[in-house]
Amino acid sequence: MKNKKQVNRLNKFETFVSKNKVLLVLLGLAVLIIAPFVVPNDYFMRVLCVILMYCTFGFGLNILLGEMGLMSLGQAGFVGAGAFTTAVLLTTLKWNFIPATLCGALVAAILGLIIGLPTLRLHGSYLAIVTIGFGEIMRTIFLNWTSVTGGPRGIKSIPRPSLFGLEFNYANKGFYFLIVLTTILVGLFCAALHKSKYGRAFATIKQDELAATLMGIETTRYKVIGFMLSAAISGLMGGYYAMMQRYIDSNSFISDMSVMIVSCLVIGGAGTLRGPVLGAILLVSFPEIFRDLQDYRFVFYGLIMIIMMVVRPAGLLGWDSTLPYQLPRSLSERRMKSLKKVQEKGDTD
Amino acid sequence: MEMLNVKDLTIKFGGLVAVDHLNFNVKKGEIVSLIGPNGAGKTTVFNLLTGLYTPTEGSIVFEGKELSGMRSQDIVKLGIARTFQNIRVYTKLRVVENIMVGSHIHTDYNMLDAIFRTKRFYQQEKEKYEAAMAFLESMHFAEKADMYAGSLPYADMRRLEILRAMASNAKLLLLDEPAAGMNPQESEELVQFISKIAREDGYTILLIEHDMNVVMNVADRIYVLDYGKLIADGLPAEIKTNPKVIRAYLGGNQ
Amino acid sequence: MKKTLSILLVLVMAISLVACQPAQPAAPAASADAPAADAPAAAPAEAGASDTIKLAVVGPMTGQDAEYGLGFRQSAQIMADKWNANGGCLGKQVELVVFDDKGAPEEGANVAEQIVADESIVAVVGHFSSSLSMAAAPIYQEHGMLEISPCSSHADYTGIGDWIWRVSPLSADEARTVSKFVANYWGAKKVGQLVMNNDWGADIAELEAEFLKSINPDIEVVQELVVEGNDDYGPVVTNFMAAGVDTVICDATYTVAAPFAKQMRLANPEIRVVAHGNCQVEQLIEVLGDQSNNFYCSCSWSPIFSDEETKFYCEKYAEMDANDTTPIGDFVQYYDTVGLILQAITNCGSTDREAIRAELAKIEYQGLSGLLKFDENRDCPRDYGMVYWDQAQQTWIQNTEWNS
Amino acid sequence: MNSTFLLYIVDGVVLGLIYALVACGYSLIFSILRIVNFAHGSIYAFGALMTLFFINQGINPWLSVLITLILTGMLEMLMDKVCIEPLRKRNSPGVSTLIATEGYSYVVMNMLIILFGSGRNHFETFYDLGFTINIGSLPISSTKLVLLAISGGLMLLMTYIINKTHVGLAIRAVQQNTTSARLMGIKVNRIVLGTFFLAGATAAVSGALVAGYYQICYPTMGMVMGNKTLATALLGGLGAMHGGLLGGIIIGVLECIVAGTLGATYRDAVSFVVLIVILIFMPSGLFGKKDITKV
Repeated sequence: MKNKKQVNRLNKFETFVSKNKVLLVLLGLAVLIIAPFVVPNDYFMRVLCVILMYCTFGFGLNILLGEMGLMSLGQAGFVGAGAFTTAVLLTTLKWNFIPATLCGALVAAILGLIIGLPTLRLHGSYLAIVTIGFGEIMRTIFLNWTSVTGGPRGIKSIPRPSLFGLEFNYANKGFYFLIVLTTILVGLFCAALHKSKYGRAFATIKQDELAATLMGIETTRYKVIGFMLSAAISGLMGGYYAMMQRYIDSNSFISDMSVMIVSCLVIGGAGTLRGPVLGAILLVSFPEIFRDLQDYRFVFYGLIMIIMMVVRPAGLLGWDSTLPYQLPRSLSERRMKSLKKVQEKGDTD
Repeated sequence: MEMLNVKDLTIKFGGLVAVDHLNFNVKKGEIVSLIGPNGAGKTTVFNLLTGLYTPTEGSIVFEGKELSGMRSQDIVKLGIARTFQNIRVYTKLRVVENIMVGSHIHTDYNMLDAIFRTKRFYQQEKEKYEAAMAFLESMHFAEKADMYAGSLPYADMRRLEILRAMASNAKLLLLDEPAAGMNPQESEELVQFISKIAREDGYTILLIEHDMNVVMNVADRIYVLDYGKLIADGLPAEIKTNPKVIRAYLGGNQ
Repeated sequence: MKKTLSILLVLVMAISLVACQPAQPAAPAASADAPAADAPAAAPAEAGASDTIKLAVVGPMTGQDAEYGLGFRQSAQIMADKWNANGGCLGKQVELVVFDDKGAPEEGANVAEQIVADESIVAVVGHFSSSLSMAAAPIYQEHGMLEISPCSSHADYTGIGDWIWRVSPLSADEARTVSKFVANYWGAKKVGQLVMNNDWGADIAELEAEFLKSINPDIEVVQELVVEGNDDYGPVVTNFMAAGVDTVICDATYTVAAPFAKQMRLANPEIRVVAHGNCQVEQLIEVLGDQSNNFYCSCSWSPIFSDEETKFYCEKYAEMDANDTTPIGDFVQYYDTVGLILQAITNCGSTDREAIRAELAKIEYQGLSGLLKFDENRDCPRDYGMVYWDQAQQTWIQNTEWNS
Repeated sequence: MNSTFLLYIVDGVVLGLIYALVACGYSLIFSILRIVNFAHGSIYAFGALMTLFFINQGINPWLSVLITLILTGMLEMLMDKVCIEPLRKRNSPGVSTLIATEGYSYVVMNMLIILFGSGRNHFETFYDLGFTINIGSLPISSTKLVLLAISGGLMLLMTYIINKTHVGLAIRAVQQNTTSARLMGIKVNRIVLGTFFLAGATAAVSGALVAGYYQICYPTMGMVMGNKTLATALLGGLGAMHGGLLGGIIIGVLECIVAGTLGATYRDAVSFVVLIVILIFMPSGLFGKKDITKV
């Protein structure tokens, strides 16, 4: 089916990425740190911020789609909920940005619970369509709840984040590093979750939910946890989006944003943390680079989505990688130790 | 006192009575086998025992506790684990991870421990990993520990599924046609394996099986089901010569 | 075939990785191998003393409102050519740098960052819709870039800062004109308001309800909120018919007003329908077909004006425009805004932004759409007339007739 | 008051019919491939605009609908060849098919914007017979009746093809189990392509009918309609054509009632609120087959 040469070229790319994973992460961190000082103007800084945001949205969705195979096409609803909550807390109640964004994440998480519960028995396309519905319902709420979200007028002059009087904005690169810090924290959170019993439980739900139930795993509880975590991360970053944009109304959170988040994750490689990073870089910088393609820009955007999916359905750095089997370092050391111990026990008795 | 006691177990799907007033019991440490022609309702009995279906009538008592109506997850926590007719092993996870998933309900640390990598997290993970490795080691499975379960041969997958069921500290194992699709040499190994875990490790086993020589060599007692009704029970020797059983299987001329 | 595809793909990825991470310490932002010329913003920033006066013209050149973008660009170019024809401004040629904000708020902010980075740009003519202008204005204000919006009518737009000006039609002016027209000229008793649920629609509907009540307290007003995107106005028409409405004011763009008017006129042929400047577009006539007769619009300019500058503009526009659309009020706004800025630069004799801003405060510029004079909060109040269509021809009604 | 309520219901039924007609395309493709075709909204708009294009060339409206029907069918078959078949061959995860169809939807919609401009175009109702009949006090215009006739007829034709004809039997066989169908000698690829053609044809006809009914068509008309008809198809139970009809009418009537009473600004969310409420009680829609968990 797949012709040999083409497969191993992408394999090479994947092997290249995963072999010197540590090197790439360090290089990435270096780029992240020196980028703001080298970049000529705020425009590129802003593009980097948007890339980091979509990368975090990708991490959030990965918990649902990558880990548990639950398709959510309504992430823009969670982002919007977080953004509006933070905006209201910042503008009317004059809260500091840290409690405001955390509150935004909390509100989004509660919404995740509300949408999670009724849809637990749904699978695949049914769940995808219901989550689209959730996105549309949230957009209608943003448009019509005038007393809170400002309705059609939206919320304007949302202040930049500031701590003890020091304002984080593009000029002093504060805002950028704030987003970098949040993205890294979310990334570590997702990695920690993946390499624990929760990660394994999510994998069992993705592959065979019935067997998981008959092994005592509370699949319902984990799915709700997944929805809440994914919503919280989207809501948290939604707050930063509001502070970056400084003016939000209901048509900042339309379904195009949800499709963009899903595309970043799937084209990058669902089920991994490196996937959303690559997906975000590609899909955010693409429209900026081909800015003067005018009308044809979106046509190319569509074509890229099609070509990527046809060439590499599992995503460029996909989860079920076709890499030759390779022992992860952490497991191998423990195994050596335990084998040695067993041998000693064997010799003694 | 029996470990498992089933009285008048019945389930109807619309008009069809899949299991009709079934009575049987399993004592601790015993290997009991449930046999019968295809469609006799054997797997339905397993589904009833594990809470997948709720019985229309009758009761299932396990170590004094009534099971019918309980959620599958709670039943597993009580100590009943099962395998499946068509293998449901997690092919994309490693063998050792499959075992650790089996013991998931006994890994007690919460999400905060996982996120902040507390001592309790490392201690629990290490303990569970060591237990899984020791477990695999004792079953001569250790060298395959880090392979993806998907790349195991068929018989090994079968055994992995049984090992996973054992890993959830189950007292009663419900094995659903473990020898299906196995060549004689493999089923011979399976017989050794089952009798070893029953005799040495003290597991109680309820076995559904078609392969007669596996049943005859392994089972202490046998119940024979036909069209959801119990038509015979007793020692393997008796069952072998029982005319009703033969007719049920070979379809003699009533 | 697939092999070439993947090579192309990897190439695209490589370029995108390189181009978007301008962080190589060596190459400046305009890294050599970035394929398409990046936005001119990447040109090295030098003082405004270049040999041309650069104005940024921003609008939705692609996306849903692309049909307007082309008209803005051409109208601005006509004014620029007019100035360049007689010696340019302050002896320098006028150069228009066009930016596309795709009609999406996030893009609006992106483009604003690009413009602000180019010191050689003297002022910005732009952002068409309110949500984009609101998203971009804080960036211009932060960097002290003069922004004059031809069309955005968000109530608290100029409130963002003293660098933010606008020539756009003010909701208050249009609301007063339409209310007076409906109450005095038509003497309507029961008025229906079809309100498109965006910031412009909500504002103008509120103002109109107040004006109508102040002019004639026993006028009954029935409001129906609608959303763009679905063309079924059955329930709205039913509600208006049930309320026995004799006049309907459309606080909406033509994309909502046209299908509504068609369905409303099916139910009640003599219903009087009036809309605002943003419906004075050719597609309205095309969509309404024969039902466009006596469809009224408030506006400050119409292509049928007989004055000689309108003739010049319409003639130049016809020359330039490929798919021969007649120009609309919003195009003229861009035309006037460019003229206003160039006039202000000439008056104060320098391209220094502070000087231009000071000049704007006191300038009086006779544009096509009326006398432009900024009030204290940087808006341009104007009086409006009405126009109505008959056999696809516009007829102008001077506002003196009903303003008494 | 009750006459306005009746008017809402009449509008609602007509709207419901339109939704059911467009939802047909979703059900057809879902029933055979278990995937949701997210490009359906853009293809529906493509059908409307191409019909208008041919009418403007002076071709008789009915003939131009026929030509567009074939063109749109081919567009949908092209989509299958380009986006869905390569993924189906490698039985890749469902989500990549979703992204591929979403990408195709972007391509089609933006090509339409480039070719036809993003403005609204007038679309003359080619099926207005001019008379209006009154049932009781309710005026029902001829366009509504013709719309009722055509969409009802099309639905019946579809159900007839699926349930009664030989081709329909083959389609249902492929639905149940592609491999065994192939073993029975059914040319699965041809059946799948045929189903895509059928879905494209329904999209074209519904595009032309709806554009004619509202007398307006534009490249982005498929966006909101696409979402709502997705809810309709799911409400009726994806894969059940007749379910879509009932689902459509329920959503249409409720939407018009909410639009009339609460205000038309809430109407976009109604279809999905109804869907979520019903799915809580019937997880596979009104008529969807409830798949029992077999161990």
